[in-house]
Amino acid sequence: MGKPFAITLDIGSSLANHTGSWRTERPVYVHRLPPCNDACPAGEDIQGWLYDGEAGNYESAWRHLTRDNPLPAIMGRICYHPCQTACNRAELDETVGINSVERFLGDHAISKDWQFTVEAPPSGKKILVIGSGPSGLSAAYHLALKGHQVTIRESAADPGGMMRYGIPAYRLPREVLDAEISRITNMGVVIECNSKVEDASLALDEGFDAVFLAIGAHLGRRAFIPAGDTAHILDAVSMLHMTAEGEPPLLGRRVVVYGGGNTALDAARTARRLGAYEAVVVYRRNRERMPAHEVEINEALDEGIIMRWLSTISWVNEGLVTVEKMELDDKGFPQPTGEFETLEADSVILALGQEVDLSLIENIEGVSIDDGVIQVDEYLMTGRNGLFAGGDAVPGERTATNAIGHGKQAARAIDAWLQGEQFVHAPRPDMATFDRLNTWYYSDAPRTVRGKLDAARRATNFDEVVQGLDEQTALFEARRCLSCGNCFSCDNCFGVCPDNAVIKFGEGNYEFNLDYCKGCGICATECPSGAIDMEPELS
Amino acid sequence: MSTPLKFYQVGSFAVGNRLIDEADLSVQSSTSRSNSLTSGHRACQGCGEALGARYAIDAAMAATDGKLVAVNATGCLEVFSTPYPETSWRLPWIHSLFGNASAVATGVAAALKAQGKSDIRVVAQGGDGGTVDIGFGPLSGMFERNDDVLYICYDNEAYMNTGVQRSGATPPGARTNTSHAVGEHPGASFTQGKNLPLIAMAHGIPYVATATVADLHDLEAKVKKAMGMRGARYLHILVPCPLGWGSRSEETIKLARLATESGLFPVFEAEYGEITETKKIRRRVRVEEYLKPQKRFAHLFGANGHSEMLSAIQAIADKNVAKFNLWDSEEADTNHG
Amino acid sequence: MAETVAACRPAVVCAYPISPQTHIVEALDEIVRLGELGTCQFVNVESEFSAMSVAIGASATGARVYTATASQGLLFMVEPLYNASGLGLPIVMTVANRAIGAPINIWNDHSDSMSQRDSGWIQLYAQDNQTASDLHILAFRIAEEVSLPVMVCMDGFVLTHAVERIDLPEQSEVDQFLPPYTPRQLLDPSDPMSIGAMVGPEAFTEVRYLGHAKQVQALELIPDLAEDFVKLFGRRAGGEHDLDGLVTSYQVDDAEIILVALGSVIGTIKDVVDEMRELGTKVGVLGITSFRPFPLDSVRTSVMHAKKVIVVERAFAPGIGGIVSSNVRTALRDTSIKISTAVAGLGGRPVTIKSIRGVVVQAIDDTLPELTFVDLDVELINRELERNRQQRRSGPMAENLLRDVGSR
Amino acid sequence: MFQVRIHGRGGQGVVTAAELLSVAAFQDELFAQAFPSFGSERTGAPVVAFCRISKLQIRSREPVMEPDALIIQDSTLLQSVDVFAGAAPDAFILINSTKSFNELGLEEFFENRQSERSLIVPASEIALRHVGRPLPNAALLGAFAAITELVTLDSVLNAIEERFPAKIAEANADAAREAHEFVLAGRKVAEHASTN
Repeated sequence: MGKPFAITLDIGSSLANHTGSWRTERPVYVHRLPPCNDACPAGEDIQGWLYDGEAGNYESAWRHLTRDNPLPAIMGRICYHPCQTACNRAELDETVGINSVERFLGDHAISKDWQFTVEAPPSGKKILVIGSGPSGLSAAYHLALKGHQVTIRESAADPGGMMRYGIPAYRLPREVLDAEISRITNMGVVIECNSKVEDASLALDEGFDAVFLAIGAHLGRRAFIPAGDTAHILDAVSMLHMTAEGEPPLLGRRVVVYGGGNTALDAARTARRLGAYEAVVVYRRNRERMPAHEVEINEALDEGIIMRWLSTISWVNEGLVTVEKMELDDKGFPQPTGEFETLEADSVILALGQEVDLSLIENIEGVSIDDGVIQVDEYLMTGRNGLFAGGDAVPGERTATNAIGHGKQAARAIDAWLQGEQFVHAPRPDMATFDRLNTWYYSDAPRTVRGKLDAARRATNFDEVVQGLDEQTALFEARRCLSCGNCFSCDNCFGVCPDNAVIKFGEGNYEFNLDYCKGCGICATECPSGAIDMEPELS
Repeated sequence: MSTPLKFYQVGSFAVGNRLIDEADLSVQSSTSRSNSLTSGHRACQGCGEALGARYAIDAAMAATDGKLVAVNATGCLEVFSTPYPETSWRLPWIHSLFGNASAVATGVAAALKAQGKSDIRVVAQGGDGGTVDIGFGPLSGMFERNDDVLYICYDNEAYMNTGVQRSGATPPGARTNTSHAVGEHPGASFTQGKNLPLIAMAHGIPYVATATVADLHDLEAKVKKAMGMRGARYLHILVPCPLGWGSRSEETIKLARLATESGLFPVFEAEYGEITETKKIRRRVRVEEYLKPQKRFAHLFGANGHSEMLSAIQAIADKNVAKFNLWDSEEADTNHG
Repeated sequence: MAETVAACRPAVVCAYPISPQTHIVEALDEIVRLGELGTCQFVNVESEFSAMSVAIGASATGARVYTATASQGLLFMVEPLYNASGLGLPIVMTVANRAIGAPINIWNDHSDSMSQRDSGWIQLYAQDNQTASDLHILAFRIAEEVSLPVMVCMDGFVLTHAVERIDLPEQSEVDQFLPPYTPRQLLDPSDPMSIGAMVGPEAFTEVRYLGHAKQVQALELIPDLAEDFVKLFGRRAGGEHDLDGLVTSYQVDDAEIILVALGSVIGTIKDVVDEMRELGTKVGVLGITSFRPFPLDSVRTSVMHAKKVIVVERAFAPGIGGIVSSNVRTALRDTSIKISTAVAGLGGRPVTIKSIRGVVVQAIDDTLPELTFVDLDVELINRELERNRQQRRSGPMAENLLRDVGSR
Repeated sequence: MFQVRIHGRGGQGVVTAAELLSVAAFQDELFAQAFPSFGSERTGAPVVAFCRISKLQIRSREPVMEPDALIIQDSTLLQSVDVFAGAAPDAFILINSTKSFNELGLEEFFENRQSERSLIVPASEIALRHVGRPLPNAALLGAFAAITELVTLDSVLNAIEERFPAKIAEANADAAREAHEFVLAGRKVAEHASTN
């Protein structure tokens, strides 16, 4: 006689009872679009590379990042990081310092001398990229990855475009710039400097299968300002260019900069570094309406740059500048007040925007120009077959990051066009909004503050202003990522199921066991990153 | 890589964490957890007791290297886990009666001692009815004799198995089928209630602790600690019941969390009658936030609700916060009006 | 008694005090503390409910368990009592038979164990202290063979507080008769199982039937074990007049009037039998040792030839009468034997030779009613009934009677 | 079969007396049965205990209704309890007292009884002297052995030794011996008187 009948049972026998039949809703794992990725003009999978970084896998993190952007060390310095502006964590404590982690990875890669590898077989196609700025380099990189042979023609003596001739060295050290450019040339991309292209159409006839115009906007906009003959006036673009070439102009002890953009601030800060003890920025509207980025403004103020908001220059003479006070009307436009003041100024720098040098396309039929920029279709192709354009030369926000995005898009479009196809964008997943997160599971962690050189020291040389993160703080910063809308292997779903209906196969690899899942929805509610949806059972 | 920043990506509140050492991982995050209460049981969707039981018994199994015997009081847990011909348990388990789990466990422990098998440990488990009401006498005896048993009470604050009737652990104002939400004083009465953790402490037993299904790491740590001790130990776990509380099945853990964050369910540890540790409230909330999602408290809200009862309940929470020193940072006060 | 139980080597003994059982567990506590039972655990519980619960847990964990109770205590453990038999746990318990209140009464009768006749437990009744002692040894063996719990019932005070010379069994003999306990089900991590499942309509009848089947199995087993017992100990566990371990038979074979009884009263009846046989009346007494399972065949075959059967009972079922009688009637169904019930010795009232003799004489004269209460104080009752007739608020019955007794 | 009934008060060792007597009987290879009048009597309350002694096995469990011997441990019971109920005319009667039958108001009752079967023993005094406490039972048993010759003094002494720790046993044994002596001495006096 065995065990007593019925009252005594063999363990675990309830597995025979498939409670999955109770379910009216089933859980499914989803991947949503994190706001950082959504906001990145270069289309980086930020949440993705941070995930690798969190585990300390810096190389895979860097390779993940450079799938989209070949210049992390550069962008980690000069990008205005819209990703951080969009970051969900801002609602919890402070945004994740994505930009600084990107810079850490970029610098780390340089120190480790990690290189890109081209897996695609040679396509036999030759492509000409005109201009070696961010969009040109980005396009060249992505085209090279696809096996195409890329030649870049650069009018200046050195590659980099505005990154070299517009952005002062204290924001972007040249060795970093050179390192990331040479990594691209190491892929087989040829850069021909001092070779200005006079006519883009000739290049097509020359036997290039496609041409990408990445010529940027290098002409300082001139505005008419009444001035005496002896007045010393120059524009910011040339001033920065000359400085970058090592032949800075003589500015005197008092400098007035006219304009409110980032370039204006770069010019003013550069002027200080060139020996001016007083640099005044004159701008017709107020601080709130200043186009320059908050960060830049703060750094400028830290360095003792003087701001004169709500002012226009009405007369420039030797050593003197007359400014008129302005006031904003209800639409926010500045209106004259008739009140005048004079400032002492040895020189006046105009930073009123840049224009595109359109000479090399003027007589190509089909290519239309409007509002001073080259018009392109959604695939960045001009009216001329095979002639594409991007960066500052086409409509859109004029930032390096945006330019890198253009480079990538152009490369994809060109690649598709070469195969007689049209590039199709992958559908965008739904947004990973903050309200989908279960923030209980994230512990509060203060954002690392980047160490800064003290302002005085900064003002007297071209050393880099903003310091990078060491490995530990970078890791710290990376781990503050909430992994919005994407699983980060926290095992919550595996743990919180009252029916053991989640199978865990290993890190980040889960599956719902629908034989037993009753569809209670706890896993979805408790998922920290909102990566589980409940969907009605199909009856 | 051993940096002190390990837990920042996600705090130690989630079940697992890919960034920490195997050794520091929770039992529930391990694919080799014992699943003492396995799939196929007949608990309601989102059952807090099923979850709490697996959390606790798996932890005890891990702590005793699988040398564990469980005694179960009559109640939901027993009924949904062992209806003939199937059982969901995967360890030696016995059910006797509603009120005698502690005494049966005493017998098991005595027999093991007599047989020189002291390496095999005993847990007794029951709901709040079987613990604070009908099983109270034997439990007190077990405490008084300091029998080598860990008694775990899964508190869902009413007799759910019999269809939601008031128990000695039913909170003031709560609607049950024997404390209807009608009349001048709807719901369960505002009496002093029966706080078994404190009563257990009064016995001076080696270990008493409270926990909830909302903080797995805390719960597992307490079970592990308890299994590291000998003598009578008591663990009181709050397990929300979607059926009896009238809450959404997916909010089981959320409600347990709000119960502690509101101060209505203090989480603490005591040894030999003295409180040794209290879990601080991280994000304090008003009791309304906890009560509102539960139909059993619906009559307190709305046009003809009972604001006076709400403030009375808030007063209870505030008293707990003060008494157990649950909350010490004013800044952390986000939702507390 | 304690020594005999000790000789059975229980691993766990649990106790809650209640007269007249207490001194047995008191003695066991001492034996355990002196280390004479090795690692045996003596658990002082806080109620009979827990006493039986502890026994259940210990037994399910493979320990040989003993406890003892009486009267109100037995009633307080009714719930776990049914549980123990339902789970088939071979617990052995002494019941020192005692009346049940109200009115509270600490003296002997069988109301307590009789109330649990349907609990699924095996019930053995001892006639004197020698059989009480021996039946415990037998009880453990039966319990563990069929895995059912066993009650050894002995009359409170009459036996529990009587001093007589008895032969205590040798430890070696007991060990030979009672091998170490090997349970059918066990709480063991190396072979885990769930015990005490919820069984619905689909199998409950079968579980219950198997409980009955085990009792029937015991019915066949007890005679064999009784024989083994004789071989080993040189005496019959049921007493010198034991027939088959189930019943005892004294002067029954040729008797025309046969008294049927349980427990210590049988001794007194035997004296009456001798006395009346000297006067030429053919009387005999059949003692029932195993009341559960009830030995229908043994009773029937022993008593078939009698003209009259008198069942002397120390308990009864209000509203109908004899409890044992109804079982005897079942045994004697479709016979012409006249069966009457004599309820005697309730709440400790002495059952005297005189009163038994009286009953038998009535039987001879055919004046014995089917149900009679021996030595009933009719006058006392009439007074109370009269009181009830006269006033609505007649007051507490027991106290009224006591007052009347005093006022005599 | 010889039936003994012992009267006394709770705390005077009445039940013990009955048990000792039965044990003494065992010693003399006799069957014996001792049991109290079952109850929850507390110290001071009237208590009764019984003892049956026989050459044959004893089966009856009824209380002793017609005693062949009565031991009355406390003479103050004479007023409150009918201690002599059912006693046969030739029953042995032992009363613990320092008073005489007359002083106890019993002369009529004892007039037509055999004087050698009715005896007053100052058992408490004897006990007080040896045991230090007025526990008359051992002494009375010594006297019982002498007066009934049903059990031997040695058996009584053995029973006492079995029951008590050495020291107390010794003291009680002495008390029993003295009471035994007391009876025999009294009998000699009586015989002497009758021969004159």
